[in-house]
Amino acid sequence: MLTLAGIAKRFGGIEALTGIDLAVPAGSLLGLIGPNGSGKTTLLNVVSGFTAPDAGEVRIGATEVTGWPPHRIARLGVGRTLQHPRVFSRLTVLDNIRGDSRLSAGEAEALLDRFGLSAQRGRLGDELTIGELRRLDLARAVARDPRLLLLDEPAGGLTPSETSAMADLLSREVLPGRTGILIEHKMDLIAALCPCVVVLDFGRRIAEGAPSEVLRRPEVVEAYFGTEGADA
Amino acid sequence: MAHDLAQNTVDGLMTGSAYAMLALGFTLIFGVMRRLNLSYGPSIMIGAYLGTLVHLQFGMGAAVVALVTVLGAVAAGFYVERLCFAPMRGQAATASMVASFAIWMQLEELATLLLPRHSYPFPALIARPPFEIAGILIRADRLLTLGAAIAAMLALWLLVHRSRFGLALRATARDRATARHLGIDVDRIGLIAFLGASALGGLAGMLVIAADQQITPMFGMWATFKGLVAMMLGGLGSIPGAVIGGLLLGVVEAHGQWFFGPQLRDLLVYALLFLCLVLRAGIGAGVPSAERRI
Amino acid sequence: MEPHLVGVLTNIGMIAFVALSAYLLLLVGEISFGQQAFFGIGAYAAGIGTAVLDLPLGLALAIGAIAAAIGQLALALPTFRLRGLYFAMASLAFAEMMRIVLELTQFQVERDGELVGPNGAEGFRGIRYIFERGIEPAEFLLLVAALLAATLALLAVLERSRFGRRLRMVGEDELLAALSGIDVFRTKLAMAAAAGALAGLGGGLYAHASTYIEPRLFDVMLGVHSLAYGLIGGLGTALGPLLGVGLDIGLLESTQMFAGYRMIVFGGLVAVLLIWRPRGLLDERLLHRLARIGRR
Amino acid sequence: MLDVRDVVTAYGKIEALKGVTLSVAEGRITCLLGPNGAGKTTLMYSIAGILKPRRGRIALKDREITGRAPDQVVQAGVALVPENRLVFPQMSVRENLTAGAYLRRDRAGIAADMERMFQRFPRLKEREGQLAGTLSGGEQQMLSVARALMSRPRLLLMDEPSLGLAPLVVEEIFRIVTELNRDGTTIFLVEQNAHMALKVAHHFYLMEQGRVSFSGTPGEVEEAEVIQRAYLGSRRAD
Repeated sequence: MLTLAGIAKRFGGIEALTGIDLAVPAGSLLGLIGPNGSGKTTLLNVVSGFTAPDAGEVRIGATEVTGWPPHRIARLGVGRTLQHPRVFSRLTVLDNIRGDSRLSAGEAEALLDRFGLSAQRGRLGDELTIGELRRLDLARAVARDPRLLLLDEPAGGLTPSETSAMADLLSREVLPGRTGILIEHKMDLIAALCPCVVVLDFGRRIAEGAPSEVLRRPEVVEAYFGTEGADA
Repeated sequence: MAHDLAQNTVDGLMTGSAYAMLALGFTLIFGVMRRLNLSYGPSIMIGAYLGTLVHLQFGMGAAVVALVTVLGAVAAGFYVERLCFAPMRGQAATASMVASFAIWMQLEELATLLLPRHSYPFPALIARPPFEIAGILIRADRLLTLGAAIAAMLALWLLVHRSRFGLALRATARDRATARHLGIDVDRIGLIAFLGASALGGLAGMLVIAADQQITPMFGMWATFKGLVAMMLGGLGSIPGAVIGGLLLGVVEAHGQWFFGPQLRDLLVYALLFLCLVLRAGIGAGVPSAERRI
Repeated sequence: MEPHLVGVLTNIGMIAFVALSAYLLLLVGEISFGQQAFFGIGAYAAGIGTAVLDLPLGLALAIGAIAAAIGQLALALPTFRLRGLYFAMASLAFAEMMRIVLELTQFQVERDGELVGPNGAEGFRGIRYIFERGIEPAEFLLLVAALLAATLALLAVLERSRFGRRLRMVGEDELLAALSGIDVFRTKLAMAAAAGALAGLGGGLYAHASTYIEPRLFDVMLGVHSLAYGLIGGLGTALGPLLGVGLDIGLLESTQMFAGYRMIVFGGLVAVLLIWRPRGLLDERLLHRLARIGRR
Repeated sequence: MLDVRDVVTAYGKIEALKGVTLSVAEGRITCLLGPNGAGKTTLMYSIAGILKPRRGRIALKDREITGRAPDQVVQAGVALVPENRLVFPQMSVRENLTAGAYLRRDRAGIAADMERMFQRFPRLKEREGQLAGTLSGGEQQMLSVARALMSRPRLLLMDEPSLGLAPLVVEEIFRIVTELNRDGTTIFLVEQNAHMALKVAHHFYLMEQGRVSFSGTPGEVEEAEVIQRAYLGSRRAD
């Protein structure tokens, strides 16, 4: 469904991504983890067209989309949420969901209902809490019924109970029938939702496998916690 | 023909030196605040009108008139900064720009309320006939403007690159947040830069008006446009760029006027400005404008 | 109706078009200091239509609107990838160029033993269509009002539509809009064409109401006013710019209130409003609140 | 040295700090751990005066600095080494250091401190006249630390100094942190690199969801479990 081959990106003197190969089969959710600054969000930006890679190829289905502008990629059926969720603060929550889609007001309200935002439908976008923002961001990403979802820390800043509600929401309303990439620091969420994770460190792929197994690997632990080699 | 070209070029450099000073003022404000002050010319004009008033009412001489002009421009600049820039730090840069345009209209009307006739005499700084060097006519007061522009550029460059204040100025221009981490009061730095720019503009305006020996309410728009075009030609936000942009504008205008007449000259200048904006490149130092700050 | 009042209302109606054109661009997040140019292009093109080419008024107004739309597209194509300050400055430079071009435009023909048509900086005399046809000022006001009402109705429908949401999305956050599959650049180009057409239509009406136009009328002061009307009146609805025009022309200019101080009041008003209500009196928040009350 | 009591800091409606209480002992290295979005940087900014707390109080040696402007906080003796280093790339190394001493007026003292920085960071001495933007990530981090020290702080706040640096460089940074502390600087450190941080810290706090959820001394408690909780999420769900 989504195939990345040899993706590389430099910002000034810093190699943000180096030779990333990745394949997400249709219908599965790939977890993307790694310490801060390891290149996870940059990778999503490459897929969604905000950042043109210096080298490599992005394919969605059979279509090569490398270097396409974001709106064309979105129209191909790609939905994206943002690490720091943004909303249209001058539109109501309902209109945020309807956006440029062809959803009728009724359909949009049904969608809000499924995401637990019915009560907020008439509010302006900037009157929401972080939990509501995350859900709105997610609802907007699925409003156009995308085939591929790119989720950037959907549980970031949420309390434990909000996080488990988010996990329910993801597995109930968002993920069925879709392919996706999930960036998340909360490993419970990754373990619950992703059969397979890829670990990035310094813009390189350092591990891949089932979450429970990968998280035990020494190179992954080291990437997260730093070297123990100093006195070892 | 060769003589005409030489004379035009010299005339252009003389006029261009005034443009360069105006562009330096714009650059100082834009460099630190990343904002355009469209009221720049009109606030200089307020200073010049106050100077003229002092001249007409009390018969003061050139020195006092010059001082009043500069101080008036600084006072008007203070008003503009407090109303259009200080309260809008959190908003988009365009909010300040539009507000400063609104204040432009205010200041222009204020000037005509102070002195309602279309034009008034302004005392000359140097009242002596032009002299000739190698067949080229040179006016002493224009030469003074050129000298002042060079001095202003050097002084500004030294201030920015060699003083403690200049360091804070550059830090603020580069990265306001980090400058604050280091304990720099960025709002105060901005205000001081703004007032400095107004003083520089007042000086430039005074030299231009004294050379013309008259002032009209059109001066505000003239000064804003010339300063802006010169800064943009120079590539937005660099000190040498502003000076080169100003001199270049003067020379292009002088030749344009000679060969095509005043209307096509202006058309040429606006077309040049438009092109610079579209290509987002100044002629100044050949560096893309977005990358360069003070 | 009293002739003075007819004149003021006609004026408000015509200027409303150029204010609406600046408003449409503000909706998609672009600040233009150059809408006067398209008002001017419309005025000249429509004036040439009736006075020189002897076309009917409707056709001439349409030509004016189309010419202005093309002009605005010519500005937008190379500049809409610039943001904020750069676009505003480019629009100003473009408008000044257009004004000088109008000053250089000579296109006179002899009609009834008299030269009519644009005569450079001397201006363009003899756009006498409505006088020759014996159209009363009140009737002309009716025409202006009808066209304005039709425009506002169209905009009202548009703003409630999917396309209306698309505009506000582009205006607030281009990145987020692109994430929703919106082609930001093309949306803005469409708005530019519409804005040019509206300004051109207003200009065409203006040329016929005043019979005489000159390049100097289309200077930057007109552009700033057009922009300010939306920012004063509010960007939440197309009625915002209309309110702005009404306040300025209806209140400040025609009643001679603050005579001699009008610009001081107007300029100060704009600056203070930009601090206090950055999106004008009738902003999105107020309209939203009104809509909530209305629903109850 | 530093006392933070019930501090609440919000962005609009969203409270990033929901009543944080902690203290930093003089002459010690105190470390703040926690997952992304826990509010660590917000706390740093609240102390440094960049953000104004909505409630609570922050005191430095019994002197209240809550809500003071950043320049007053620097004046009071607090310097921040910001996340991502944030050196001025278009200024030389020397100019960056001078900017760090902006609030000081003693020219001789500044010159002496500059020499001291060059002794401590010989790499910076070699690159004295070079533009900071041309330095490597590790060198920029050293410059950022040295720049903060130029204000002669009594308390040094460090926000993720190891972020994006190679392991060897991280070790060097932590060696410097220890040295600075040995020379008398109190340090309050935010870190992702828990192992490294816990190796140098005298005391640590764990922050989650805008609150301090754990406080302890490294080695004393089940470190592994705490870190696990902070970064990889608890396993109690299954």
